[in-house]
Amino acid sequence: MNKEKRFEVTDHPISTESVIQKVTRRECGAITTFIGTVREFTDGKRTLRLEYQAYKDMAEKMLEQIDKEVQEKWPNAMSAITHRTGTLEISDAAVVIAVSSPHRKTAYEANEYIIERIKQIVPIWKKEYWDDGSAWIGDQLEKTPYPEGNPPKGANDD
Amino acid sequence: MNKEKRFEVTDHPISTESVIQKVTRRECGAITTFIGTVREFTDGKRTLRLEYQAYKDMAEKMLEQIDKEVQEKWPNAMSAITHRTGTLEISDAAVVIAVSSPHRKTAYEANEYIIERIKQIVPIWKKEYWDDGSAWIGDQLEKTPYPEGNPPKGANDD
Amino acid sequence: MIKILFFARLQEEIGKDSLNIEKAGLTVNQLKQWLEKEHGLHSLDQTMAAVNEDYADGSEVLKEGDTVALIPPVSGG
Amino acid sequence: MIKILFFARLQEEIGKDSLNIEKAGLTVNQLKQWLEKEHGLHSLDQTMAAVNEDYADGSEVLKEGDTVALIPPVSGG
Repeated sequence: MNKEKRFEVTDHPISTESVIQKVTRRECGAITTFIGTVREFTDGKRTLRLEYQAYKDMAEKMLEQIDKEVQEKWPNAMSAITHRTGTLEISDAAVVIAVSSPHRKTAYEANEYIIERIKQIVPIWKKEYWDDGSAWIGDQLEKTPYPEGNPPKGANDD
Repeated sequence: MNKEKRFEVTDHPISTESVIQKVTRRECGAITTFIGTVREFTDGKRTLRLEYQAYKDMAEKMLEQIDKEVQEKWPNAMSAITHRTGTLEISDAAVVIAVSSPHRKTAYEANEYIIERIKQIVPIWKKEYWDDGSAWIGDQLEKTPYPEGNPPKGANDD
Repeated sequence: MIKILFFARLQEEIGKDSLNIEKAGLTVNQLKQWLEKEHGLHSLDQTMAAVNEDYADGSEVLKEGDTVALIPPVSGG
Repeated sequence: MIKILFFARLQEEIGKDSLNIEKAGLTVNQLKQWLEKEHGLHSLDQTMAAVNEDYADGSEVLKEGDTVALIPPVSGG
Protein backbone atom coordinates (compact mmCIF):
# COMPACT_ATOMS: atom_id res chain seq x y z
CA MET A 1 0.00 0.00 0.00
CA ASN A 2 1.47 3.31 -1.08
CA LYS A 3 1.32 5.62 1.93
CA GLU A 4 1.51 8.67 -0.29
CA LYS A 5 -1.55 7.81 -2.38
CA ARG A 6 -4.25 10.06 -1.01
CA PHE A 7 -7.16 8.46 -2.90
CA GLU A 8 -7.14 4.74 -2.74
CA VAL A 9 -9.28 1.65 -3.19
CA THR A 10 -7.76 -1.34 -1.44
CA ASP A 11 -8.67 -4.86 -0.38
CA HIS A 12 -6.69 -4.50 2.85
CA PRO A 13 -8.04 -3.33 6.22
CA ILE A 14 -7.84 0.45 6.52
CA SER A 15 -5.63 2.13 9.09
CA THR A 16 -7.42 5.28 10.21
CA GLU A 17 -4.18 6.69 11.60
CA SER A 18 -2.45 6.33 8.25
CA VAL A 19 -5.27 8.18 6.45
CA ILE A 20 -5.09 10.93 9.08
CA GLN A 21 -1.32 11.21 8.65
CA LYS A 22 -1.75 11.94 4.96
CA VAL A 23 -3.60 15.20 5.72
CA THR A 24 -1.71 16.34 8.83
CA ARG A 25 -0.03 19.70 8.14
CA ARG A 26 1.50 22.48 10.22
CA GLU A 27 -1.03 24.96 8.86
CA CYS A 28 -4.06 22.94 9.94
CA GLY A 29 -5.85 23.26 13.25
CA ALA A 30 -8.64 20.79 12.57
CA ILE A 31 -8.83 17.29 11.18
CA THR A 32 -12.15 15.52 10.76
CA THR A 33 -12.51 11.89 9.88
CA PHE A 34 -15.47 9.84 8.80
CA ILE A 35 -15.38 6.07 9.17
CA GLY A 36 -18.15 4.15 7.49
CA THR A 37 -18.50 0.86 9.35
CA VAL A 38 -20.52 -2.27 8.67
CA ARG A 39 -23.70 -1.99 10.73
CA GLU A 40 -25.35 -5.12 12.04
CA PHE A 41 -28.98 -4.06 11.66
CA THR A 42 -30.58 -2.04 8.87
CA ASP A 43 -34.32 -1.44 9.09
CA GLY A 44 -34.56 -4.31 11.59
CA LYS A 45 -32.84 -6.79 9.29
CA ARG A 46 -29.63 -8.41 10.47
CA THR A 47 -26.62 -8.16 8.21
CA LEU A 48 -24.11 -11.01 8.50
CA ARG A 49 -21.38 -9.47 6.35
CA LEU A 50 -20.88 -7.28 3.31
CA GLU A 51 -18.97 -7.67 0.10
CA TYR A 52 -17.71 -4.57 -1.67
CA GLN A 53 -16.74 -4.61 -5.32
CA ALA A 54 -15.14 -1.67 -7.14
CA TYR A 55 -14.21 -0.59 -10.60
CA LYS A 56 -10.92 0.24 -8.97
CA ASP A 57 -9.20 2.50 -11.51
CA MET A 58 -12.30 4.55 -12.19
CA ALA A 59 -13.20 4.65 -8.49
CA GLU A 60 -9.82 6.17 -7.61
CA LYS A 61 -10.24 8.61 -10.48
CA MET A 62 -13.66 9.64 -9.16
CA LEU A 63 -12.22 10.09 -5.65
CA GLU A 64 -9.69 12.45 -7.20
CA GLN A 65 -12.50 14.25 -8.99
CA ILE A 66 -14.31 14.71 -5.68
CA ASP A 67 -11.10 16.14 -4.27
CA LYS A 68 -11.03 18.67 -7.13
CA GLU A 69 -14.58 19.68 -6.25
CA VAL A 70 -13.53 20.07 -2.61
CA GLN A 71 -10.54 22.20 -3.60
CA GLU A 72 -12.84 24.52 -5.52
CA LYS A 73 -15.33 24.87 -2.68
CA TRP A 74 -12.84 24.90 0.22
CA PRO A 75 -9.38 25.90 -1.07
CA ASN A 76 -7.81 25.42 2.38
CA ALA A 77 -8.99 21.84 2.81
CA MET A 78 -6.82 18.81 2.18
CA SER A 79 -8.39 15.38 2.01
CA ALA A 80 -7.49 11.70 1.86
CA ILE A 81 -9.89 8.85 1.20
CA THR A 82 -9.46 5.10 1.39
CA HIS A 83 -12.26 2.73 0.42
CA ARG A 84 -12.00 -0.97 1.09
CA THR A 85 -13.22 -3.82 -1.12
CA GLY A 86 -13.76 -7.52 -0.51
CA THR A 87 -15.56 -9.19 2.39
CA LEU A 88 -16.18 -7.08 5.48
CA GLU A 89 -17.47 -8.19 8.86
CA ILE A 90 -19.62 -6.19 11.30
CA SER A 91 -17.81 -3.06 12.56
CA ASP A 92 -15.12 -3.26 9.85
CA ALA A 93 -14.36 0.09 8.21
CA ALA A 94 -15.53 0.28 4.60
CA VAL A 95 -14.36 3.83 4.03
CA VAL A 96 -12.20 6.34 5.88
CA ILE A 97 -12.26 10.02 4.91
CA ALA A 98 -9.89 12.52 6.52
CA VAL A 99 -9.99 16.27 5.93
CA SER A 100 -7.66 18.84 7.41
CA SER A 101 -8.08 22.60 7.33
CA PRO A 102 -6.93 25.64 9.27
CA HIS A 103 -10.39 26.05 10.86
CA ARG A 104 -12.89 23.44 11.90
CA LYS A 105 -16.03 24.46 10.01
CA THR A 106 -14.41 23.67 6.68
CA ALA A 107 -13.15 20.31 7.92
CA TYR A 108 -16.68 19.23 8.89
CA GLU A 109 -18.37 20.57 5.77
CA ALA A 110 -15.87 19.20 3.29
CA ASN A 111 -15.86 15.80 4.99
CA GLU A 112 -19.64 15.47 4.80
CA TYR A 113 -19.60 16.65 1.20
CA ILE A 114 -17.13 13.91 0.33
CA ILE A 115 -19.18 11.04 1.75
CA GLU A 116 -22.30 12.33 -0.03
CA ARG A 117 -20.43 12.46 -3.31
CA ILE A 118 -18.90 9.01 -2.82
CA LYS A 119 -22.40 7.61 -2.50
CA GLN A 120 -23.36 9.31 -5.75
CA ILE A 121 -20.54 8.91 -8.24
CA VAL A 122 -17.88 6.42 -7.15
CA PRO A 123 -18.26 3.03 -8.89
CA ILE A 124 -18.28 0.82 -5.81
CA TRP A 125 -21.06 -1.64 -4.98
CA LYS A 126 -21.98 -3.51 -1.86
CA LYS A 127 -23.66 -6.85 -1.54
CA GLU A 128 -25.44 -7.57 1.71
CA TYR A 129 -25.57 -11.06 3.15
CA TRP A 130 -28.47 -11.97 5.47
CA ASP A 131 -29.64 -15.20 7.08
CA ASP A 132 -32.03 -15.72 4.20
CA GLY A 133 -30.10 -14.53 1.20
CA SER A 134 -28.05 -11.78 -0.31
CA ALA A 135 -28.44 -8.87 -2.71
CA TRP A 136 -26.49 -6.17 -4.41
CA ILE A 137 -27.65 -2.88 -2.90
CA GLY A 138 -28.61 0.03 -5.09
CA ASP A 139 -30.99 -1.47 -7.61
CA GLN A 140 -33.69 -2.38 -5.11
CA LEU A 141 -33.67 1.05 -3.58
CA GLU A 142 -33.97 2.68 -6.99
CA LYS A 143 -31.17 5.02 -6.20
CA THR A 144 -29.41 6.44 -9.18
CA PRO A 145 -25.91 7.77 -9.36
CA TYR A 146 -25.59 11.49 -9.74
CA PRO A 147 -22.47 12.28 -11.70
CA GLU A 148 -22.52 16.04 -11.65
CA GLY A 149 -23.52 19.07 -9.65
CA ASN A 150 -24.32 19.30 -5.99
CA PRO A 151 -25.67 16.42 -3.95
CA PRO A 152 -29.46 16.44 -3.71
CA LYS A 153 -30.91 17.28 -0.31
CA GLY A 154 -31.87 14.33 1.84
CA ALA A 155 -29.77 11.79 -0.02
CA ASN A 156 -29.67 8.26 1.36
CA ASP A 157 -28.59 8.32 4.99
CA ASP A 158 -26.65 5.08 5.35
CA MET B 1 -4.74 5.77 31.24
CA ASN B 2 -8.07 4.08 31.76
CA LYS B 3 -9.23 2.83 28.37
CA GLU B 4 -12.79 2.66 29.55
CA LYS B 5 -13.01 6.29 30.60
CA ARG B 6 -14.94 7.96 27.80
CA PHE B 7 -14.39 11.55 28.97
CA GLU B 8 -10.86 12.27 29.90
CA VAL B 9 -8.36 15.05 30.47
CA THR B 10 -4.81 13.76 30.28
CA ASP B 11 -1.26 15.06 30.04
CA HIS B 12 -0.28 12.20 27.72
CA PRO B 13 -0.36 12.24 23.91
CA ILE B 14 -3.77 11.16 22.62
CA SER B 15 -4.22 8.00 20.59
CA THR B 16 -6.98 8.69 18.07
CA GLU B 17 -7.48 4.95 17.53
CA SER B 18 -8.11 4.39 21.22
CA VAL B 19 -10.74 7.15 21.33
CA ILE B 20 -12.40 5.64 18.25
CA GLN B 21 -12.41 2.18 19.84
CA LYS B 22 -14.40 3.49 22.79
CA VAL B 23 -17.38 4.29 20.55
CA THR B 24 -17.17 1.41 18.07
CA ARG B 25 -20.35 -0.67 18.29
CA ARG B 26 -22.10 -3.29 16.15
CA GLU B 27 -25.13 -1.04 15.78
CA CYS B 28 -23.20 1.89 14.37
CA GLY B 29 -22.56 2.52 10.71
CA ALA B 30 -20.80 5.84 11.08
CA ILE B 31 -18.01 7.18 13.26
CA THR B 32 -16.86 10.77 13.01
CA THR B 33 -13.81 12.12 14.73
CA PHE B 34 -12.57 15.64 15.27
CA ILE B 35 -8.93 16.23 16.04
CA GLY B 36 -7.98 19.72 17.16
CA THR B 37 -4.32 20.20 16.33
CA VAL B 38 -1.84 22.94 17.14
CA ARG B 39 -1.74 25.27 14.15
CA GLU B 40 1.48 27.11 13.30
CA PHE B 41 -0.03 30.38 12.10
CA THR B 42 -3.05 32.25 13.49
CA ASP B 43 -3.93 35.54 11.84
CA GLY B 44 -0.45 35.67 10.35
CA LYS B 45 1.29 35.24 13.69
CA ARG B 46 3.55 32.25 14.20
CA THR B 47 2.87 30.02 17.18
CA LEU B 48 5.90 28.21 18.60
CA ARG B 49 4.00 25.93 20.99
CA LEU B 50 0.97 25.89 23.26
CA GLU B 51 0.44 25.12 26.88
CA TYR B 52 -2.93 23.80 28.02
CA GLN B 53 -4.03 23.96 31.62
CA ALA B 54 -7.22 22.36 32.93
CA TYR B 55 -9.33 22.28 36.05
CA LYS B 56 -9.20 18.55 35.47
CA ASP B 57 -12.00 17.21 37.67
CA MET B 58 -14.48 19.86 36.63
CA ALA B 59 -13.40 19.61 32.99
CA GLU B 60 -14.15 15.88 32.93
CA LYS B 61 -17.47 16.57 34.64
CA MET B 62 -18.33 19.18 31.99
CA LEU B 63 -17.40 16.73 29.22
CA GLU B 64 -19.87 14.31 30.79
CA GLN B 65 -22.47 17.07 30.91
CA ILE B 66 -21.95 17.72 27.20
CA ASP B 67 -22.47 14.00 26.63
CA LYS B 68 -25.80 14.24 28.48
CA GLU B 69 -26.83 17.08 26.19
CA VAL B 70 -25.83 14.97 23.18
CA GLN B 71 -27.84 12.00 24.48
CA GLU B 72 -30.91 14.21 24.74
CA LYS B 73 -30.53 15.64 21.26
CA TRP B 74 -29.29 12.48 19.50
CA PRO B 75 -30.29 9.41 21.56
CA ASN B 76 -28.49 7.04 19.15
CA ALA B 77 -25.15 8.78 19.39
CA MET B 78 -22.29 7.57 21.56
CA SER B 79 -19.32 9.82 22.17
CA ALA B 80 -15.84 9.79 23.67
CA ILE B 81 -13.66 12.83 24.26
CA THR B 82 -10.03 13.17 25.32
CA HIS B 83 -8.44 16.56 25.90
CA ARG B 84 -4.74 16.92 26.47
CA THR B 85 -2.96 19.29 28.82
CA GLY B 86 0.64 20.41 29.16
CA THR B 87 3.00 21.60 26.46
CA LEU B 88 2.02 20.83 22.86
CA GLU B 89 4.09 21.30 19.72
CA ILE B 90 2.83 22.19 16.24
CA SER B 91 0.52 19.47 14.83
CA ASP B 92 0.06 17.76 18.23
CA ALA B 93 -3.55 16.84 18.98
CA ALA B 94 -5.09 18.93 21.76
CA VAL B 95 -8.48 17.24 21.65
CA VAL B 96 -9.97 14.17 20.00
CA ILE B 97 -13.74 13.72 19.80
CA ALA B 98 -15.27 10.51 18.44
CA VAL B 99 -18.98 9.99 17.86
CA SER B 100 -20.63 6.83 16.58
CA SER B 101 -24.21 6.45 15.45
CA PRO B 102 -26.27 4.18 13.21
CA HIS B 103 -26.46 6.87 10.51
CA ARG B 104 -23.94 9.46 9.45
CA LYS B 105 -25.88 12.72 9.78
CA THR B 106 -26.11 12.33 13.55
CA ALA B 107 -22.42 11.50 13.83
CA TYR B 108 -21.44 14.74 12.08
CA GLU B 109 -23.92 16.95 13.90
CA ALA B 110 -23.23 15.61 17.37
CA ASN B 111 -19.49 15.84 16.83
CA GLU B 112 -19.65 19.49 15.80
CA TYR B 113 -21.98 20.25 18.70
CA ILE B 114 -19.43 18.77 21.11
CA ILE B 115 -16.49 20.89 19.96
CA GLU B 116 -18.63 24.04 20.10
CA ARG B 117 -19.67 23.22 23.66
CA ILE B 118 -16.12 22.36 24.73
CA LYS B 119 -15.06 25.84 23.65
CA GLN B 120 -17.89 27.31 25.73
CA ILE B 121 -18.06 25.48 29.03
CA VAL B 122 -15.09 23.22 29.68
CA PRO B 123 -12.56 24.79 32.08
CA ILE B 124 -9.44 24.40 29.97
CA TRP B 125 -7.15 27.26 28.97
CA LYS B 126 -4.43 27.63 26.41
CA LYS B 127 -1.37 29.81 26.51
CA GLU B 128 0.21 30.68 23.21
CA TYR B 129 3.96 31.13 22.88
CA TRP B 130 5.27 33.34 20.10
CA ASP B 131 8.74 34.66 19.20
CA ASP B 132 7.99 37.84 21.09
CA GLY B 133 6.07 36.65 24.09
CA SER B 134 3.18 34.58 25.35
CA ALA B 135 -0.39 35.03 26.52
CA TRP B 136 -3.31 33.14 27.91
CA ILE B 137 -5.99 33.07 25.21
CA GLY B 138 -9.55 33.97 25.99
CA ASP B 139 -9.29 37.25 27.84
CA GLN B 140 -7.85 39.24 24.99
CA LEU B 141 -10.51 38.04 22.61
CA GLU B 142 -13.23 38.96 25.07
CA LYS B 143 -14.85 35.59 24.65
CA THR B 144 -17.02 34.52 27.51
CA PRO B 145 -17.93 31.02 28.53
CA TYR B 146 -21.49 30.05 27.93
CA PRO B 147 -22.57 27.55 30.54
CA GLU B 148 -26.09 26.75 29.42
CA GLY B 149 -28.37 26.43 26.45
CA ASN B 150 -27.44 26.12 22.82
CA PRO B 151 -24.22 27.43 21.38
CA PRO B 152 -24.58 30.88 19.85
CA LYS B 153 -24.39 31.03 16.08
CA GLY B 154 -21.00 31.90 14.68
CA ALA B 155 -19.01 30.99 17.76
CA ASN B 156 -15.26 31.29 17.52
CA ASP B 157 -13.92 29.22 14.66
CA ASP B 158 -10.55 28.05 15.95
CA MET C 1 -12.68 -4.11 -30.61
CA ILE C 2 -14.66 -2.74 -27.67
CA LYS C 3 -14.16 -4.06 -24.14
CA ILE C 4 -17.24 -4.16 -21.91
CA LEU C 5 -16.91 -4.42 -18.11
CA PHE C 6 -19.64 -5.78 -15.85
CA PHE C 7 -19.98 -5.24 -12.11
CA ALA C 8 -22.20 -6.26 -9.20
CA ARG C 9 -25.64 -7.52 -10.25
CA LEU C 10 -24.81 -7.33 -13.97
CA GLN C 11 -21.66 -9.38 -13.52
CA GLU C 12 -23.68 -12.12 -11.83
CA GLU C 13 -26.46 -11.92 -14.42
CA ILE C 14 -24.16 -12.32 -17.41
CA GLY C 15 -21.76 -14.65 -15.59
CA LYS C 16 -18.55 -12.87 -16.53
CA ASP C 17 -16.71 -9.66 -15.69
CA SER C 18 -15.88 -8.59 -19.23
CA LEU C 19 -16.68 -9.17 -22.87
CA ASN C 20 -14.82 -8.16 -26.03
CA ILE C 21 -16.97 -7.37 -29.05
CA GLU C 22 -16.60 -5.79 -32.49
CA LYS C 23 -19.13 -2.98 -32.09
CA ALA C 24 -17.25 0.26 -32.77
CA GLY C 25 -19.67 2.81 -34.22
CA LEU C 26 -22.59 1.97 -31.94
CA THR C 27 -23.74 4.52 -29.40
CA VAL C 28 -23.73 3.65 -25.71
CA ASN C 29 -27.51 3.30 -25.81
CA GLN C 30 -27.38 1.04 -28.85
CA LEU C 31 -24.80 -1.12 -27.09
CA LYS C 32 -27.11 -1.44 -24.07
CA GLN C 33 -29.99 -2.48 -26.31
CA TRP C 34 -27.77 -5.06 -28.00
CA LEU C 35 -26.72 -6.46 -24.59
CA GLU C 36 -30.33 -6.68 -23.46
CA LYS C 37 -31.32 -8.51 -26.61
CA GLU C 38 -28.31 -10.77 -27.13
CA HIS C 39 -27.29 -11.45 -23.50
CA GLY C 40 -30.60 -11.13 -21.68
CA LEU C 41 -29.45 -8.37 -19.31
CA HIS C 42 -32.25 -6.48 -17.56
CA SER C 43 -32.99 -2.81 -16.88
CA LEU C 44 -29.96 -1.39 -18.60
CA ASP C 45 -31.95 1.80 -19.17
CA GLN C 46 -31.40 2.50 -15.45
CA THR C 47 -27.72 1.70 -15.73
CA MET C 48 -25.10 4.38 -16.24
CA ALA C 49 -22.16 3.77 -18.51
CA ALA C 50 -18.57 4.92 -18.40
CA VAL C 51 -16.32 5.08 -21.44
CA ASN C 52 -12.61 4.91 -20.64
CA GLU C 53 -13.32 5.60 -16.93
CA ASP C 54 -15.52 8.66 -17.43
CA TYR C 55 -19.30 8.74 -17.20
CA ALA C 56 -20.72 8.89 -20.72
CA ASP C 57 -23.99 9.97 -22.30
CA GLY C 58 -26.13 7.39 -24.04
CA SER C 59 -25.49 9.19 -27.32
CA GLU C 60 -21.70 8.81 -27.15
CA VAL C 61 -20.37 6.88 -30.14
CA LEU C 62 -17.98 4.05 -29.31
CA LYS C 63 -14.59 3.98 -30.96
CA GLU C 64 -12.24 1.10 -31.65
CA GLY C 65 -10.28 0.33 -28.44
CA ASP C 66 -12.78 1.90 -26.04
CA THR C 67 -13.52 0.31 -22.68
CA VAL C 68 -17.17 0.59 -21.72
CA ALA C 69 -18.20 -0.10 -18.13
CA LEU C 70 -21.82 -0.62 -17.19
CA ILE C 71 -22.36 1.09 -13.85
CA PRO C 72 -25.45 0.00 -11.93
CA PRO C 73 -26.52 2.39 -9.15
CA VAL C 74 -23.51 2.66 -6.85
CA SER C 75 -23.59 1.82 -3.14
CA GLY C 76 -20.14 2.58 -1.79
CA GLY C 77 -19.43 4.46 1.42
CA MET D 1 -12.74 27.37 55.48
CA ILE D 2 -13.20 28.07 51.76
CA LYS D 3 -10.71 26.88 49.17
CA ILE D 4 -10.19 29.12 46.13
CA LEU D 5 -8.62 27.78 42.94
CA PHE D 6 -6.86 29.96 40.37
CA PHE D 7 -6.12 29.10 36.75
CA ALA D 8 -4.40 30.54 33.69
CA ARG D 9 -3.97 34.33 33.81
CA LEU D 10 -5.31 34.58 37.36
CA GLN D 11 -2.90 31.95 38.62
CA GLU D 12 0.02 33.92 37.22
CA GLU D 13 -1.38 37.20 38.51
CA ILE D 14 -1.77 36.01 42.10
CA GLY D 15 1.28 33.76 41.95
CA LYS D 16 -0.36 30.65 43.38
CA ASP D 17 -2.87 28.00 42.33
CA SER D 18 -4.99 28.03 45.48
CA LEU D 19 -5.79 29.93 48.61
CA ASN D 20 -7.59 28.89 51.80
CA ILE D 21 -9.61 31.59 53.54
CA GLU D 22 -12.21 31.90 56.27
CA LYS D 23 -14.99 33.53 54.27
CA ALA D 24 -18.03 31.29 54.57
CA GLY D 25 -21.16 33.44 54.32
CA LEU D 26 -19.91 35.68 51.52
CA THR D 27 -21.56 35.48 48.12
CA VAL D 28 -19.48 34.61 45.07
CA ASN D 29 -19.59 38.25 43.97
CA GLN D 30 -18.50 39.47 47.39
CA LEU D 31 -15.61 37.02 47.33
CA LYS D 32 -14.53 38.37 43.93
CA GLN D 33 -14.63 41.93 45.23
CA TRP D 34 -12.56 40.90 48.24
CA LEU D 35 -9.98 39.22 45.97
CA GLU D 36 -9.76 42.31 43.77
CA LYS D 37 -9.24 44.54 46.79
CA GLU D 38 -6.97 42.35 48.92
CA HIS D 39 -5.00 40.50 46.24
CA GLY D 40 -5.02 43.00 43.37
CA LEU D 41 -6.68 40.67 40.86
CA HIS D 42 -8.17 42.38 37.79
CA SER D 43 -11.43 42.10 35.88
CA LEU D 44 -13.03 39.45 38.05
CA ASP D 45 -16.43 40.77 36.95
CA GLN D 46 -15.77 39.05 33.60
CA THR D 47 -14.68 35.87 35.34
CA MET D 48 -17.08 32.99 35.91
CA ALA D 49 -16.98 31.04 39.13
CA ALA D 50 -17.62 27.42 39.94
CA VAL D 51 -18.57 26.15 43.37
CA ASN D 52 -17.72 22.51 43.97
CA GLU D 53 -17.18 21.95 40.24
CA ASP D 54 -20.46 23.50 39.05
CA TYR D 55 -20.86 26.93 37.51
CA ALA D 56 -22.37 29.26 40.12
CA ASP D 57 -24.27 32.54 40.13
CA GLY D 58 -22.69 35.59 41.69
CA SER D 59 -25.39 35.55 44.32
CA GLU D 60 -24.59 32.04 45.57
CA VAL D 61 -23.65 32.05 49.26
CA LEU D 62 -20.47 30.18 50.14
CA LYS D 63 -20.61 27.51 52.82
CA GLU D 64 -17.88 26.14 55.03
CA GLY D 65 -15.86 23.55 53.08
CA ASP D 66 -16.79 24.84 49.62
CA THR D 67 -14.23 24.90 46.82
CA VAL D 68 -14.56 27.98 44.63
CA ALA D 69 -12.81 28.06 41.28
CA LEU D 70 -12.38 31.28 39.34
CA ILE D 71 -12.88 30.47 35.66
CA PRO D 72 -11.54 33.02 33.21
CA PRO D 73 -12.91 32.72 29.67
CA VAL D 74 -12.05 29.21 28.57
CA SER D 75 -10.02 28.38 25.47
CA GLY D 76 -9.90 24.60 25.24
CA GLY D 77 -10.48 22.60 22.09
